[in-house]
Amino acid sequence: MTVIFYIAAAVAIITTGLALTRAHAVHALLYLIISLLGVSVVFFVSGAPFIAALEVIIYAGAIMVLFLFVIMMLSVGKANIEQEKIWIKPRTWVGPGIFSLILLVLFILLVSGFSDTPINSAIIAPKQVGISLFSKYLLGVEISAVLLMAGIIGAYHIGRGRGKVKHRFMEESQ
Amino acid sequence: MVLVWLIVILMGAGLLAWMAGRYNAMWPRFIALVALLVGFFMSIGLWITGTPTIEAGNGGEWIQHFQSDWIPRFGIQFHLAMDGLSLMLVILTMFLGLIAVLASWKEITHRTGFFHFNLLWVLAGITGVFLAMDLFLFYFFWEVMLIPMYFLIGIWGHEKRIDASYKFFIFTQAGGLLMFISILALYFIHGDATGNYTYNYLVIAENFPGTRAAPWIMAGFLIAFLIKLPAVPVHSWLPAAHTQAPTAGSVILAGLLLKTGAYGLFRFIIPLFPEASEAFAPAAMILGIIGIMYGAKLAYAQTDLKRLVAYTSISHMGFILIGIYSFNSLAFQGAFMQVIAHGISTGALFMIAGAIQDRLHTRDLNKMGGLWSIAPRMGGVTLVFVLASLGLPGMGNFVAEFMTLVGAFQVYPVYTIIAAMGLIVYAIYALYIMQKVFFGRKPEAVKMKDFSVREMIMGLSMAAIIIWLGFFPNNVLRTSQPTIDKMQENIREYRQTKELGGIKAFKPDHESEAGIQLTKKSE
Amino acid sequence: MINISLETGLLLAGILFFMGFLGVMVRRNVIFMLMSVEVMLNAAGIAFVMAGSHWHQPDGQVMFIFILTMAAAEVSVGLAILLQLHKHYKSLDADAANKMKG
Amino acid sequence: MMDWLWTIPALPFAGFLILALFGKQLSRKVVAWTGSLSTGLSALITIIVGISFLTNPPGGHVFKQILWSWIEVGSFSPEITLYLDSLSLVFMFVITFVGFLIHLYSTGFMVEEEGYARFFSYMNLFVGSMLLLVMAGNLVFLYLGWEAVGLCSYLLIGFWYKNPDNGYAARKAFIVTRIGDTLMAIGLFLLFDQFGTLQIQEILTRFPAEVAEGSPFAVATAIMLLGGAVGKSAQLPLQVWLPDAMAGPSPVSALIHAATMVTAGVYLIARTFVIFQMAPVAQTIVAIVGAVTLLLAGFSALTQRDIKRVLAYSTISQIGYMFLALGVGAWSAAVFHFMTHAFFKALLFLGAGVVIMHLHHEHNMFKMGGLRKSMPFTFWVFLIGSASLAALPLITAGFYSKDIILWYAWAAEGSHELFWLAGILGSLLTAVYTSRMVFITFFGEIKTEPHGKTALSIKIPLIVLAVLSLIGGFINFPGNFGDMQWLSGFLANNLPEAHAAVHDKGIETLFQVISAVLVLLGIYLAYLLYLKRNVDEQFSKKGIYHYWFSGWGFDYVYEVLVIKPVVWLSKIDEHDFIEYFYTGIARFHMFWHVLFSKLQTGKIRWYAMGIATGAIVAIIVLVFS
Repeated sequence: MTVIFYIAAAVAIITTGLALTRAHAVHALLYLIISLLGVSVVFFVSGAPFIAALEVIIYAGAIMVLFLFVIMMLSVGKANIEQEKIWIKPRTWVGPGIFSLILLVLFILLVSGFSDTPINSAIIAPKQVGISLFSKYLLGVEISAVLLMAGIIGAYHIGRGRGKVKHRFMEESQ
Repeated sequence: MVLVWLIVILMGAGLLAWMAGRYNAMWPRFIALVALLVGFFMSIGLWITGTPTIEAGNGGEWIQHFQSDWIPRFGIQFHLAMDGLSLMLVILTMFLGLIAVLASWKEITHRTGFFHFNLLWVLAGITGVFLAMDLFLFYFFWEVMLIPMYFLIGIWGHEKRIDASYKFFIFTQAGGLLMFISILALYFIHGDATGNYTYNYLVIAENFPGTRAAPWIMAGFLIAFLIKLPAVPVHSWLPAAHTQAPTAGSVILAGLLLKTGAYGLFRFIIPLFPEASEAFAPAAMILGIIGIMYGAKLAYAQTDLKRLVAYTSISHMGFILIGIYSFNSLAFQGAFMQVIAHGISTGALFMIAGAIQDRLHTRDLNKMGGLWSIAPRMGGVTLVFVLASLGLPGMGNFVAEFMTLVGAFQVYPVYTIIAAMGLIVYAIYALYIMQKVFFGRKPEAVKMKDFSVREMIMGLSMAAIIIWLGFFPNNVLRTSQPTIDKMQENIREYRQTKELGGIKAFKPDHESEAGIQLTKKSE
Repeated sequence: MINISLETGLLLAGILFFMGFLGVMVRRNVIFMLMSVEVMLNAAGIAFVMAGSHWHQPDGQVMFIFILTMAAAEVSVGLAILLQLHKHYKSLDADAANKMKG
Repeated sequence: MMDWLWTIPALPFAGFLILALFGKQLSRKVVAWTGSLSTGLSALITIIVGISFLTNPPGGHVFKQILWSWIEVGSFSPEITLYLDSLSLVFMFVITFVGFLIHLYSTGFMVEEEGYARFFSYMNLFVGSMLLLVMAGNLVFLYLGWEAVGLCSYLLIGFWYKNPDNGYAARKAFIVTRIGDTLMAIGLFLLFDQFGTLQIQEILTRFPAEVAEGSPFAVATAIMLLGGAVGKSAQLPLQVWLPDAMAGPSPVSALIHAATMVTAGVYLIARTFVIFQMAPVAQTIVAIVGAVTLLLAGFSALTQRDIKRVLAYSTISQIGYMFLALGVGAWSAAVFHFMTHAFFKALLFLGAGVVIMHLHHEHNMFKMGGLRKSMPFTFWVFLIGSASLAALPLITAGFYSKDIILWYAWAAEGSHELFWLAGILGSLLTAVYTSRMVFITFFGEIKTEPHGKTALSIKIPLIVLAVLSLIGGFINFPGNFGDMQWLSGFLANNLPEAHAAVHDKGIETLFQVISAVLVLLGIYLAYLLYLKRNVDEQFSKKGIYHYWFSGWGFDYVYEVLVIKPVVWLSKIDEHDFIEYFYTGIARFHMFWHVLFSKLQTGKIRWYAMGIATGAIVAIIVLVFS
């Protein structure tokens, strides 16, 4: 099973890397879905089957599909892809790359020596998660509900986009 | 309960005026006038009925007292009390409020409702400051008087009003916040030591120990009060605000707002921190002298009439500082008298400056001159207050300054002599005003009307009061005497304990929740 | 079931996180930036789940669920803004919208 | 009758109030009546009170009337107390009586001026305040009168306010005297600090017991009081304001700047004589001030071209004599000279006023001349006044009062021969400049033709004053004339008598002869110099003459040493340098504001980089350090 973990992790990392370097948004999205599936496998083998399922259903399913819809609505054409290629010239990767690398190294230094003992990945059943969620974290659930509600209303309100006024605080300047 | 009414009437009338202003520009004026007249006569009534209490009282008997819970959880009470000191100041508030309303009768034509709302709320805040005996409530009123004043300057002021209002707000707010920190420090230090978490000033004053933090706590209060007073290095907001404010605003600023600083020194600094105050006294003397001389010097250099008068205020406030930090009852009384007399005389000068600006549309002294020939009534009234300002005997200001100097001389002779030199400089700038405005040749183009009946009533009533104060100051002095005696007593007590080598000890006082500690003590 | 340490799990989370971060910094297209943010959120989720497994506690998974919820809300609003951006500027360039006012 | 004392100052104040509040509405006639009647009644009551004081003296020759308690804080409790003794009675008499005459004169003199009511209200205010000054029972109350007369002086010098020069002169007068006033106030602080009271009599009785003679405290107090006196009485070094004060109308010069206010310093020193007795150093300084002033002012008077300025310098010089008398301990002699001086100097100013009025406001003597024929009445009264000023022997009041001063300057204990020398030289000078003034104005060829007639209301006061200038001295004859020193005797009830070290009547007579000869010599000298030859023309621009003409250059020195620096100081810092500090704070924050807002690019990627940098720094600092 350890091998499966490593394979899935490698797949996730590689596909993520590919996703972030694509010029074509749909391609990137597809790579990202694969990456998410890989992560889902990682979850599964490390004893969180419920989360693995959620990862597939919500992340790879719902959210990515939302992305897909939006990309389709924007009808990305050839010109955009050419533009995108100019934007992701290798030169632009240098600075941010160094920063990210430094941060990664620092992170590794922070984490190393944290705990060598293997994860004894006994399965934590959905039941346990559910009990915890609706007892100890009940307030968090409520807040999440409110957040989702706010997200829905916000998305609707902003996305509606009719007329000049986007918002009563944000009148068009011209 | 009367005390609550004093504040509520003003606040209520303010709201009413705001609403009435939507329908008619005249109504707010009348509402404000009536409310202030009611307040004025109520406070005069308190003076008449309270006089026996004052004269019978042997220190600290309240004329009126009101106490109820406000936010009991944090030990905050709605606690008002009035003694002779605050009584006189409340009367002054109401009187100058009337003057302010009358002075803006013709001047303010734009948004009168909101104007009078702000005016009345400033006055309510000032009244509250003079009456509050709960530190939190005090801070609350301190802020109440600040914000409407900001609007008064910012909306109805003259050409540079925005800058002036910001400056005013930032300075006073900075002081206010420092004071609030000090109030919290008092609250917690007192609470930790006695287990009684309260903002009640009387309880804290009774039990507050001489901790090592006392100088720092005092500094918070002191900076707030010195900014309001103002003392010289922190006076910078005053000329701007006074110059740019509308007439009513200037009258209230100079006549009342500055006096809250002086009142704070009387009420809080000296009784709460006798030791730290005594250590600070020489510095305060120097600040006072610098204020007197530097303010007068700057006044003489100005060409803007209102700015000139503003600097004279700084100068006169120096006497208050000197009086208070001399720690004897003569100087205390002198400083208190200065509060009253200066309130009236400078209020009047601003009223006149406003009237001139209203007529000539300029404050530039070089564009005036020879106005006596066309406005003798105005000239006569101005003469009275200019003379009051230079400390002519027979006016209230002389009584104040002379008493201050005589009192201070006993403690700090050298400083007093330097301060007395200020009297010479006063003559220079005061006569300069008369010369520039009323004497000399009149520019051909200058035409204006003399004082109207309304303005004459204001001018003459203020002149009468200032002269009355000059010849019969005893009426006022007698009213404030018990409070001053009490202060004097505190200082003496403190000095005795200090001589005995003891520090004022903690008293785990459970009775002090009642809050009327001073009365009890006096028995 | 598996024989890996928490360190390894966190390493995976870290790598993914910083790849996402790199994406945010490099890409100018708002869609890609949003995707990168998703990657970062997901990486954070991995860290939680790994930690939860390490200590045999469900809390890590609960946190993941919260993150998931948040991500969903964020994406919905983010995509709505993206649509408006596109309508307004006719472009998906994040740097075009740098005036900080409507 | 004594209980009516309070009405004496109250009447002029009532007049002032009526005129100040309703003056505009009243006709000129009513104004004139109100103004002069209030003073006249006050004079009448003074005389009645005086008679009753003389015939039926109250215990200790002192009468006190407490009106009300003024300020009461602890031991500081000055009352509004009127205090009547021989000293204040003499002053009151002069103030009200001469004051009334001058009011009467003004009703005619000012008749064509605008601000008629204003003039009379100020004059009434002055008389009232001056009365308070001399009647005050405590020093704070005295200080009130002291400042109030200064105010009236200011207002009346600047009466013709349209000319800025008058305003300048008025302000100069007020501010210069204010310097003295402040010194006096410091003296009061010292006294209160020591005695815990400011009751004059209490201080005077306790002073010798509680303060050692010549102690620093006594000297300091005396010097401070002297400072006040010097300012008010225009003595060295604060004399500069009086010549300029002539900008006011002539009755003002007569009343305030000759007869009464300027002698307030004399009154103060006489009133607090004990303090000066206890501080011999200070008393000697008083004498020195007097002697030096009388000479300097005498020389200045010799060169003036403006008739009123001659009189002004002469006033300074004559007050110098009074100070000299005070300084040598001849208290009553000073008071005597004050009284006669009030008569003849008021007369001279009023006479000069008539001349000026009839010559179209011409002040320059050299444009007058020959008025003896065209204005005989004025000439004669002016001549009487001049004779009295020059101390023409035997027949004039000035002779008697000056003679006593000169005698004590020689003979008093603790005096010095130089004082006498200064006095005798001064009397020569007085004779010369007085005669010069008369010769130039009234003799010689006619240069300007006078116009108009002199009203009766102007003539009456002149006649009365002329008579008093002649016979006013007969109430106090010198010691060698027999024992007829009524005024000194009366004053001796409240003031100590002068102690002469020399009691030889022969020497006294000798000195009288010397001074009489010198006076006649002075007149002859003036006749030679100014009538026969016109010396002024030859010297007018030269050296010391010019120096004298400008009052010994005091004005110039003060201009350079005091006024210029003060004005410079105030103008360089007009905008308050502290302001720059706060503006600086604002600028500082503005600078960083501009700088940091550059970072706010609006680019999200830029912010992400910022976060990365911040994270790196934070981790390195927090974890790996």
